[in-house]
Amino acid sequence: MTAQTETRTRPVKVIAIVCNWCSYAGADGAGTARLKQPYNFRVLRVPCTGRIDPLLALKAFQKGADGVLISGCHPGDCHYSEGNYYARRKFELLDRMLPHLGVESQRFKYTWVSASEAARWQSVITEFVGHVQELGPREGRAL
Amino acid sequence: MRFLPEGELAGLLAALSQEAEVWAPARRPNGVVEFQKWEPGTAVELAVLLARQAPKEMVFPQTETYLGYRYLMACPAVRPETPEEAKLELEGEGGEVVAVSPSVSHQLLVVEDVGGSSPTRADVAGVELPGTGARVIFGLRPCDARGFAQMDNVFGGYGGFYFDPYYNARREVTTLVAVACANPRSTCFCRAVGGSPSGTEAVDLLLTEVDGGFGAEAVSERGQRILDYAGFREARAEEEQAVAAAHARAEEAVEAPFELEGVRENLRANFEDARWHDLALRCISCGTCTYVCPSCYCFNINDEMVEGRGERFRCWDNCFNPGYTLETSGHNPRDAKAARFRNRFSHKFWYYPEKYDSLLCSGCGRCIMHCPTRIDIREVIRTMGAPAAELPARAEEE
Amino acid sequence: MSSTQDAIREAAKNALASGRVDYFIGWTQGHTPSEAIPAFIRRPEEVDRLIWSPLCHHNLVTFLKRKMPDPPESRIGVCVKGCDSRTLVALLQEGLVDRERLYVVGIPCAGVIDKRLVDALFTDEVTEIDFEGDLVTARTRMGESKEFALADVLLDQCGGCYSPNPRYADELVGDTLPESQGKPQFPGLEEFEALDSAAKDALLAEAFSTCIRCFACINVCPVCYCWDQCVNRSRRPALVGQKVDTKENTLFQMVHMFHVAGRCPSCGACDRACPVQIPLYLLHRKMNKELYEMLGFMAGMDVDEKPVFQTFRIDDVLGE
Amino acid sequence: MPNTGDMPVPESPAKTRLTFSEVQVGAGIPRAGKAAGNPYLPEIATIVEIIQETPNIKSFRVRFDDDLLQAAFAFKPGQVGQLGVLGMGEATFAINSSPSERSYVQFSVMQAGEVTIGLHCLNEGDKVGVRAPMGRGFPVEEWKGRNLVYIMGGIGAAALRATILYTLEHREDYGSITILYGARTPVDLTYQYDIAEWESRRDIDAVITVDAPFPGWEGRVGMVPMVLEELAPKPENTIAVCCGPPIMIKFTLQALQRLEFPNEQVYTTLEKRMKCGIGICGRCNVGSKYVCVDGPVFSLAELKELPDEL
Repeated sequence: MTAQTETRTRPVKVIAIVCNWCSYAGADGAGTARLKQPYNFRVLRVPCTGRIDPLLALKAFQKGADGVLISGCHPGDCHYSEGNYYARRKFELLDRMLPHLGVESQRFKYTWVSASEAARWQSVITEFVGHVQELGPREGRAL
Repeated sequence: MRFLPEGELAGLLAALSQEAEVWAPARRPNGVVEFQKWEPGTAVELAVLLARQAPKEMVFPQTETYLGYRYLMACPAVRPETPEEAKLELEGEGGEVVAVSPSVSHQLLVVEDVGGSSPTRADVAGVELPGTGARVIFGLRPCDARGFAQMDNVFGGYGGFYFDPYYNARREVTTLVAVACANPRSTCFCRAVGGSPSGTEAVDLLLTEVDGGFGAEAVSERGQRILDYAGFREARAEEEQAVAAAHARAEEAVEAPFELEGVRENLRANFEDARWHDLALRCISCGTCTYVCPSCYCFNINDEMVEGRGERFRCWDNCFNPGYTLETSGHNPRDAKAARFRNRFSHKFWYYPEKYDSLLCSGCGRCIMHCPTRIDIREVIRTMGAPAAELPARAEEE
Repeated sequence: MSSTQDAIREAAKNALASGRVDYFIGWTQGHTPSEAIPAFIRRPEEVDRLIWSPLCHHNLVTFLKRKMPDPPESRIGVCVKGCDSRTLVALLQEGLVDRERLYVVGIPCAGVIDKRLVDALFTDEVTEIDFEGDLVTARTRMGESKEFALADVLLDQCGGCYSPNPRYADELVGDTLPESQGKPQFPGLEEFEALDSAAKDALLAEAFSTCIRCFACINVCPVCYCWDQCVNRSRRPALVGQKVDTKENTLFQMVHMFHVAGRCPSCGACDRACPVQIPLYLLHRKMNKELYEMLGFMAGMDVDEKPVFQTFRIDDVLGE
Repeated sequence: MPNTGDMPVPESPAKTRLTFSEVQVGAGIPRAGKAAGNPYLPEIATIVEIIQETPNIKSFRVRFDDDLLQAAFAFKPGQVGQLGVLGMGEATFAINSSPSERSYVQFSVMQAGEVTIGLHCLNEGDKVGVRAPMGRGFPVEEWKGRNLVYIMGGIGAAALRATILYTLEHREDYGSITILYGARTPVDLTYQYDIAEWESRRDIDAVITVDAPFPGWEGRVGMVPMVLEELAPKPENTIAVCCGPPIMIKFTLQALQRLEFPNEQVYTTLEKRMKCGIGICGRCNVGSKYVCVDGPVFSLAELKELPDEL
């Protein structure tokens, strides 16, 4: 196997930045319910998606993440009332800009998963990791 | 004097590049002229007087790694092996294990050779750096070369300080082939600081562009050896005259906008003067002037680590950075923009001269050309380097 | 043009003489007649140093942001062009400058020139630039001279400017210019947008590989105000690497871009300040275009508006 | 304009093989500095003991992993060292063990910034990097035969402890010795183990004070500068050495002035942000002096010569 095909096939690394109140609980629920999920993502828990600076996603890409998923409470359900409304604007811009910064759009996603939606978490993360795996590892990029 | 016909220039560069890595000013795709590694076919840009940045990067790279290290978790839950086994494994990878901490923190600390330009621990005695083969910097200007002479004092450890192994390892294998300035810019002021458009300080070989080629004068033994290149011939009398005339013309074209006499004493006397604040109003406190300067040398040392693996490195820093002097307590001796502004000019014309009996400015004028608000070092020295009595009056004092 | 210049001088003189301001910021001639630089005028009799010409590209709002005024509580008079005023409005929207301490002289601006375009026409140093109507004459140190049309050397963002007239001013000098109607233009992006992902990446990598991290782009930016707390420099947390290599430089520039989102009107100050000519306008203008298409938002248009990222609408049609 | 891009490269430039790079440039660029070696690389040392001095100050006793180095390690009282954790960076701390202590080197660290937090996370047995000694110590040789007054506040004691221990070990060389040490509360007094000894010794005067009354504190109460004026040491043949927070230094120097101490007889040690520690990187300058090599110890007379930029 040549070095190149080896990197193509190595499992991708995905970072999921989730809010404490909904998506983390949802992911936790998926684990507790033993729903089958990909193994190659890491969860970062933050108090609220409103707190996530686009810098965190950019830095994840720069330091070798192949995909970044951001997930919070559904609009209207934010534990802090409105954090995710601010987040929505921020990440929409990030989502629109990333393709121009050398990151394919399938490598970034922001979505909403509530604490009770373990099954939704399973499908979101499985689908996302699947897309990223199709694109393969990011290597030799400016960001 | 020897003479290099214009058609032989590429040949000379080719011959030099067989012996050493040649760096010469060339255009980047965006039109900016920078020192780049020369290869046959690279167009050398000598028409633009000054490359965007002085070639100090060749001996003092913007980022230089001191050492690499890594921590390995030896926690039984994560890695089943004992510290001894982990140590063996690391030795197999080529890292030199210098320390194994006990089971409390479950971490192995490995200091490793990161390759590239950093001296490994084995190098500490001899300072033989990998990646520092012979180099020629071609087409730099006498002021650029003078910047090297000024940095040599600092990194060479003059005045009883330490000798810098990184800088000197590169500096000692670097040959400077300067080209005298034919057409100085309005921002040039080398004559005011004791230099000349055809100066030879720190230069190994000085070329002077005249019709049909270059007059060549060796300054050092290395320069002398470069003259062995077969393309050189003895200069004719009229060529020697043309070279002398070119030097005189350039000399004439450079203004000497201030008197050096007394500047140091006056800067000291004017240290608290309110005019520093007036001059600094325009400053945006970026570091452009220091990074394009041939002799600004301040740096920072940082540690960065990702996934247990990290490096300690130095990178250029500058006195306009608000964090430059920020102490852990939160106190910053140079918190005000004006204080940082004052430091740069005082360093060049007062602090450094007091330590090394020379100036930390070679008059290239890059700081004026590249400053986003065109702060003029000549104006600053004219104003603050003048005796207090002669200073132009300030509004509030009237 | 000269009448505008006279009006600026008059406004500065009045503001200084009446004690309304401690100093007045305008433009003056630099070390050669080919440069205009920011001028800080303290006395009414010095106002004749002030000039107005298409060379006056500096965005003087930069000198109002935190830690710039000296002493910090100075009352300041300042000249703003159309795009400059939008950065001032952005600062006012967030309460980052005190309106009471400012005296703002607004200047309708028909465009400023891009000195880099002029420099590129000569190998020698351009030391003199004259304007006569729409004709520009540039002369070099060795006496070479060329003439060309003003429109050919304007900054690309000045053609089709959406806000030639100041959006905020205490006093307006000169005649207001016709405002362009319809959608705002984001020029110079077509070529970039047409590239595929890998080519965009290569373009950015080449551009950022030359970055020397001098912080000129950040410090000259009127709406980038964290100053000594800048996350790009902070070691606690150490989020942005301090090594100068393409990867870290790219992150550094991205961080700057995202942190001014919603305040940046693409005035281009960063682009002009860059000593290594990184095309910073590309990123900022592209971001503003996306913001416009996303929410119809343009930065710094109205003092009473809320900045786009400090507010939201429940019915924003975004994402899923 | 010469433009080598358009020019043909001669067929065989190798006809002249140049030899310039063989010329050694030792002579042109003299290595004027101290011994070669790499002053930037830390020596790895192991923490042998950690003493929790106050709630936010820990003392680290470290031992170089290289036994020869440990045995040969010598320094002057008042000198400093760079102590660091690989991955977190380095910072400058005073070496505060006695110069005669051969088995370990002690640093005291107050938790404040990025490096100090990293250090406070370490355990006994963990590895640190040390670059020491650096700078200029106190001129303890010159002080022989004179009276000494040590004036310290809070963590400032760390900078003077080595000097105190040294002069106590050479007690017969000095006249009277007075130690005035103050802290905000009794809890903030470092080196309790030393204090007990100092107070019990009859050949020195140890005055310990806290800023304000504190439950259970039966000792002296009062700010250091005020207590100093009450003690009123005579300036004749006496050296005053002070170190502490900037505000304390300021008032102490004023008090010493009122007590008519000449500037030459007052010493202090400066804190500055330092990186290289060897007089190159440029950030710790006060005027043309680098605190890392020309200091950190300065007499007040020397400080008066420097620009006011502390």
